[in-house]
Amino acid sequence: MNRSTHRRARTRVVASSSGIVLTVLLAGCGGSSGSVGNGAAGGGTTEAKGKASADCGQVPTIAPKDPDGAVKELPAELQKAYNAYGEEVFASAWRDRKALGRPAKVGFSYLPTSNAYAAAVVKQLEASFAKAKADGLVKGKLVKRIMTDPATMTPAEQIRGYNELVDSGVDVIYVTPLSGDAMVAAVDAAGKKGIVTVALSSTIRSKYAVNVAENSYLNIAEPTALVAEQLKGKGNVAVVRGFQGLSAETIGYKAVKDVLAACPDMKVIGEVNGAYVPPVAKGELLKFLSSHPQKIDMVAQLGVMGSGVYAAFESTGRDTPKVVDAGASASSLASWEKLAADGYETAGTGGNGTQQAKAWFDVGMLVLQGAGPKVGTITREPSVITKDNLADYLPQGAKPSDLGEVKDGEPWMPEEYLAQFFDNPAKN
Amino acid sequence: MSTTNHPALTPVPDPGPQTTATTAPRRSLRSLFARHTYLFALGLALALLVANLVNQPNFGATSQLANLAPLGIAAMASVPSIMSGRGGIDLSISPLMTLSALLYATQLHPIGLGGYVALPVLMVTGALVGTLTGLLIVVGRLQPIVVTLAMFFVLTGVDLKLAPSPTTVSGTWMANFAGSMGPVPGGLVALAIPVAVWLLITRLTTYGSLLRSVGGNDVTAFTSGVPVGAVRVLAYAMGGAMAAVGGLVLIGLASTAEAGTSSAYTLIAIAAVALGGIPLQGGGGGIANALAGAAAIYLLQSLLGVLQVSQTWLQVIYGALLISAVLFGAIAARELKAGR
Amino acid sequence: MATHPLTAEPDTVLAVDGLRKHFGPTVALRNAGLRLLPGEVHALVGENGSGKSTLVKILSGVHRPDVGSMEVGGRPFAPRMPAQALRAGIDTVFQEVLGVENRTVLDNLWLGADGLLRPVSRDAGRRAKAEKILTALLVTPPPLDIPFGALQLSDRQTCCITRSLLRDPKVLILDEATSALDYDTRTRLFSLLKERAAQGMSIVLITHRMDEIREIADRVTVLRSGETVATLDADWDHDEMIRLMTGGAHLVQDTVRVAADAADTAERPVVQRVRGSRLRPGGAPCDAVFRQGEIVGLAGLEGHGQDEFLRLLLGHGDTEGVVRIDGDREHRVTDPRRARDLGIAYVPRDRRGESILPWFSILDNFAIATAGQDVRRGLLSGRSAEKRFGHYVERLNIKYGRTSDAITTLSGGNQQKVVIARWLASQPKVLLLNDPTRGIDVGAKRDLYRLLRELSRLGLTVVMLSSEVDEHVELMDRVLVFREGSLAAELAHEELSRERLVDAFFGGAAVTA
Amino acid sequence: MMTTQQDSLSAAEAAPGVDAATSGADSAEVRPTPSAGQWLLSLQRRFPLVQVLLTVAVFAWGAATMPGFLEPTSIRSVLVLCALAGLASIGQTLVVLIRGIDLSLAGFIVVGAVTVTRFSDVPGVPLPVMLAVAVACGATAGGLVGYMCHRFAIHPIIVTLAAGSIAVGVTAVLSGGGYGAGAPGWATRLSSPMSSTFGIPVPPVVVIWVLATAVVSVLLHRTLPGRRLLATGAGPVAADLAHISTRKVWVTVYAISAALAVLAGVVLAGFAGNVDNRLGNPYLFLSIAAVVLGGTAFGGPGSYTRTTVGVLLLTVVSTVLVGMGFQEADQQILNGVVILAAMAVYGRERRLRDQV
Repeated sequence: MNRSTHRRARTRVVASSSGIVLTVLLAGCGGSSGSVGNGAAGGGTTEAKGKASADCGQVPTIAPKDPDGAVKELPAELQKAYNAYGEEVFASAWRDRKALGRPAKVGFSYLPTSNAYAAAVVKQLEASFAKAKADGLVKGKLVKRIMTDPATMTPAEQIRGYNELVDSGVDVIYVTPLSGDAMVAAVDAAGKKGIVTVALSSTIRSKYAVNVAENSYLNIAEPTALVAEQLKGKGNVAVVRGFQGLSAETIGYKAVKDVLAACPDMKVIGEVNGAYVPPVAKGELLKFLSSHPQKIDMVAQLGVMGSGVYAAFESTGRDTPKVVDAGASASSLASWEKLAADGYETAGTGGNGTQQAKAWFDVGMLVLQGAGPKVGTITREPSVITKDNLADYLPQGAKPSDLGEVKDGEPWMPEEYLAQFFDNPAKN
Repeated sequence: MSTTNHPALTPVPDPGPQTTATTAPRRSLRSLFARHTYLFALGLALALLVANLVNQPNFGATSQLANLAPLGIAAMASVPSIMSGRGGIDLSISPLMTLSALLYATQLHPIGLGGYVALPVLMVTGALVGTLTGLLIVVGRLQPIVVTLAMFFVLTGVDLKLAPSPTTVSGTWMANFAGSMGPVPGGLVALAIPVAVWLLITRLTTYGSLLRSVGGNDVTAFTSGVPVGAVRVLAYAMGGAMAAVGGLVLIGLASTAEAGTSSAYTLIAIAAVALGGIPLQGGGGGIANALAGAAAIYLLQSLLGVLQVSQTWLQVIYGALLISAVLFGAIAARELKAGR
Repeated sequence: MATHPLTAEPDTVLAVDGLRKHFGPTVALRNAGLRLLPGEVHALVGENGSGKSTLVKILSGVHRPDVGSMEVGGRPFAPRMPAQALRAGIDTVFQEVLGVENRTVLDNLWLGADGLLRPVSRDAGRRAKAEKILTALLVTPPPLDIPFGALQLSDRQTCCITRSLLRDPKVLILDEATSALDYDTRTRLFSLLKERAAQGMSIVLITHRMDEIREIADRVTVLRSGETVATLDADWDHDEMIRLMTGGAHLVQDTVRVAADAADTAERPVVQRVRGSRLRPGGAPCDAVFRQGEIVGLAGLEGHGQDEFLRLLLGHGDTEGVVRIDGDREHRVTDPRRARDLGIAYVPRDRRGESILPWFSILDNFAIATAGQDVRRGLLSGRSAEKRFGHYVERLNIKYGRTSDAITTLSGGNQQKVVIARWLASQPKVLLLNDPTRGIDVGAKRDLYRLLRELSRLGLTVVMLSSEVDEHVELMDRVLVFREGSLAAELAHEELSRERLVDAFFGGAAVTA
Repeated sequence: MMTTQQDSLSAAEAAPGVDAATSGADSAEVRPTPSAGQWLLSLQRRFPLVQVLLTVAVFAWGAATMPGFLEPTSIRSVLVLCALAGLASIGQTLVVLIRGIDLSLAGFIVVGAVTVTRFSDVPGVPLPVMLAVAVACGATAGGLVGYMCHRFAIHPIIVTLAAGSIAVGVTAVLSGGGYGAGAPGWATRLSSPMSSTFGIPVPPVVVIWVLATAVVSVLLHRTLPGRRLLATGAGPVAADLAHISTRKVWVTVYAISAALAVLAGVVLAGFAGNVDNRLGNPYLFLSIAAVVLGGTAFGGPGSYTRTTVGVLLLTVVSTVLVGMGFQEADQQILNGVVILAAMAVYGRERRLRDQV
């Protein structure tokens, strides 16, 4: 596994953006929360399956929850992507759906965009829609619903907008859910009316939903494992948690725990709450550091807070530990690169909204054309950023203060990759 | 706001009160508005409703009612404390709603109290929390905003402890709130419960009159032998009980309970109450005001959604409309005062 | 005329002995006692500040005594809150008219009659009972369903009394509750009270009106600075009463009292004039002049227009005809700010609400209106303020600990002095005072009178609204009497007497201005 | 809401004195000097004794139990956090002192932050000018809010709520929804614990904060405008009768509050490095909590120094909690408890019986 990780890191230059990025960045908004994917009775869903059985620096192998055996049908290579997947993976209700045979009416339910990633997603979706319209795949205008008041942003609020879309008679609804679970009932209802729901980044556990999502577990586990390996399984670890109350956060936290469980010599000396907001992470870390003078070798942050972590250490003048840069941003990579000069190395995962939104839209179109999705959740192995491929993600002249996303790198779920998840993609 | 009205400078009650005093109040529109302060918000809400219906042919009353419920209930729950006067206000309503949702999802549902049984249980719990708040304010003689702010923090923390991550409780009885119960929309039922509580206590018992009197002039009430402290505590208790219902509606709508929603309704609920025309210095108004105000805000949000306002402009327009609504309300109110 | 020793009588309804009560630094009651017989109307008299109200508040359960015993019908009585006093059958109508303005008259009448969470009694009986009493008291009883706030003062007061009568208490306490009543209502009330007394209700009546006491009281208990000095039978003698109340001396000592003779004042230049201004829409226009260095009183039953008149001088309302005359120049007083610039200062009535800044220090309260004078190099100089304050401390004889203490540590009288000092500091030509001696102790009153006299001698014109007849009789050079919203009479000093004044209040043969 | 609060602090024992007097008590006798307890109370009324003691105690505990708690860097970074919170709650303090409340804080913080990140390099417009414009706009908006609240007797809670949302919206519109480049270096250096000010080994932001505290305190307590502000809070009617234009005060205070929030936004942007529209959120409740905890009552008495102490207490407590590995939930709960505890010591209202 160890070697394979390396190979993958070398051979595949894959950009991946953690699913949590979108949801949680929005979720933090207005102090309101969302939840990604599962969380049945207290989250931590992967606990059910076998315990982490791996050496230090390796990602444990945990069979996904596959009630319909849908994953089993997939080619072995694809199955790897479902390792330790947080939520159940259902078979899709749309497998036998006939082609729509006419231009589709499209609905789009999203959250107030408060960052570059979310903005990019919206922008790309509109672009894809325009293109599809030119190709005669869709008609009319993109019917949008967004929460008016970020302060009262609750799952209930989004469901209301979603239901309005359903009533407005669209054929497919693209949704970036605040809470995957909250949507289930609504999506089932819509599905029974024959309306397809395509969710990005967070998993709606309904067979009527086609989820295009990152694997929240691997997304944290793989870079963490790499860094642990770089440290030879020794050292002090600080964990920067995300917005607690989100199941993605719980899953990610579990991932860190599992990986470190295999490393007896790595000691978690403390945890702080970063709430997935870099400035918050920075502030909390400063508090933490002022009571923890000892050397810190690794900071495991649960996504998108890399820049905050770097900033905290830089501003206190302490030497920067290896930052697990899951959901890297231009800012965090720039900080990494600056340090790389004197042999600093770590690992992370990257990606941006544009490429995700593109794949996302395509999936929806495929389903409408009766391509027959084999499985209700389409995911992929997160791709890891190492010093070898750092350049592929780092935008030209990026500064640590930049807000931008990382560069594309290799396409995220390109058509041929997606094709493997459908019975008859040829139609497309 | 006491900062503006000015005993020494405002005109003395009125010149010939003898006349107004002896002749019954004129049944004019003006006096009608004066007596039913919620009419302004109601009118606003109706206008917005029409606008919505026009822009959204299939409005789906059932689901809309269900979606209105949480804000509506949060607003209603804020009413008793505000009416009780002396700066009464309850900032801890929103986290309390979430608390009841979480208690249901993490405690009651697992032990098989998933049905409507949970409703009374949680309402009592909510009432108890409210009572605690009330006691802190009355016995401790602390400013309500201070106490309830503290309670806000405490309850938010408790919520997080109860459910570190969202808890799913799909397909429970509470789901009916989102759908319909027999012929009746579930949302309507949800809204009806607090209303019922309010009406039962304030109409059938002397409490309603006492609450208004205490809010209007607690010194008078006190010297006339009204147990002012008890009245206040009970007000907060009522608020708590109502809030509990709101939490269950959230579950019904989202089939999850999450600590994250703790602060969602704190400010908007008070905004709704203010828009509904309830004087924040207490004594006046009623639950109808809160409902009307909440409906207005809800429909405003909904309309902006329907109109596909670009997200960048959304907040600007939303805020502007909110202000102008309150502004008109205030001016109308002052007009009426002048007219009386 | 015999003064009863306070010996317990067999059938006392209420027996109070040796009550003592202090608030912070001030002592309200030293040794107060009272014996109340069934079916008697018992007057409780004493100067303002003699502790009457405090005694009443203890009886009604608002305050609790530090020491002393109270018995009702022979059983010990120690109410912790009004509710308990009411349950024991002791019902009080307080000095300040207490009503919930946003509730209907009916609700106010039955306020507190039923406890928390009792089923609403929809019985028409209540209506009937309320109407019965109201019609007994008022020629035109107000409809029961209009808001209390819509009532005029007299009617509000009547409602408060009705509220208590409805409960049919053992003991009914009226704390200056008749002050706001119009003449007619008062007589009706008294006959009703007599009736009730005959049925065995005991009534404690607190009033400043000797005539009222004469008219109705069976016995009179006199309080002086927190002590019960005597209980008199109905055949009391006026001077004796005054002596007991004041411990000798008249309110205004002769040393202070310099009867500015009419001739003298007539020549003095006019400093402010009102011509043809109406106090209320539809009211009769009123004219008046105010000369330099005279003290003019504004009198009348409460709510009869004197307040509006005072505010008119300050530049509120129909200021068309209001001018401030400075030598040969006339300036219209258009609004309060203009009034201030023209040297008109105003001391409001409600001290807590309108005058003092509760948590401000004594010094800051003094300086607030004139702080501009204390600015040194952009900063407020405490020393400068101290210096200015110094001028007034001994003139007003202000008693305080440190100027940095909160104003609320002072007694009402001294607070009032500070407020007056605040306005004197603005070097006014005309000083308007709105019932400045209301509820301040005798000592402070005397100081105040002395000061006003002195100031008037120095040429300051003082216009003072007062609800105390004696004040007018003994302090004022002239008194303007108001009735039903217009200037009804003007009495010069020499023709001033309680009788003339009270007479004028009720529109008797008035000497028209 | 808070407009009905009467001198809640001075009330405890002083108020009855007044009422005794107004209700006609004779102040002939004066009781012997007040007890030690009363003396402490009066001291507490002048100076946030309890809070200071609490802060010191908690800090000492932290120093005792945690290694490195006393190291310069540690103290510096804690101070930086204090300074940020402190600067953010100046406006809130002033507003509370006139019986108002300002929920638009978060919004205006974003305005300032976006200005410095997004519009720092607009061709032809130097940043200072840009900032001046932003501050001016903020002040105007704030002034408008104050005017509306006073003129139409609307409760500030809803107006400021809306104003904040508008502020964020407008910035989003102007910046085209994007969030631009990060904060310029100088802004970042302001709040970096390691940077020093003119050789003094203290981060500039802390120096700024200290200066601000001094300036605000002087302005508030030693100048005419400050006195007028306090009077407006202490007794609106009395202030009006003393020829203080309470409306002018309201407009000014809200304008200042907004302007300061914008400036705070600039500093926060520097701290955050990069900005999104949630930057201000944490500081809204924080500012209210700090003011309340400091012991400033609605309508006064109070001072910015009290808020400063409140900020120190909150920050030190949470630092220690983080150090001891407390989770968010516990921190929230303890926040509430601390506020209650501090207020329960002295933040009492007048008894009803004293108001008859």
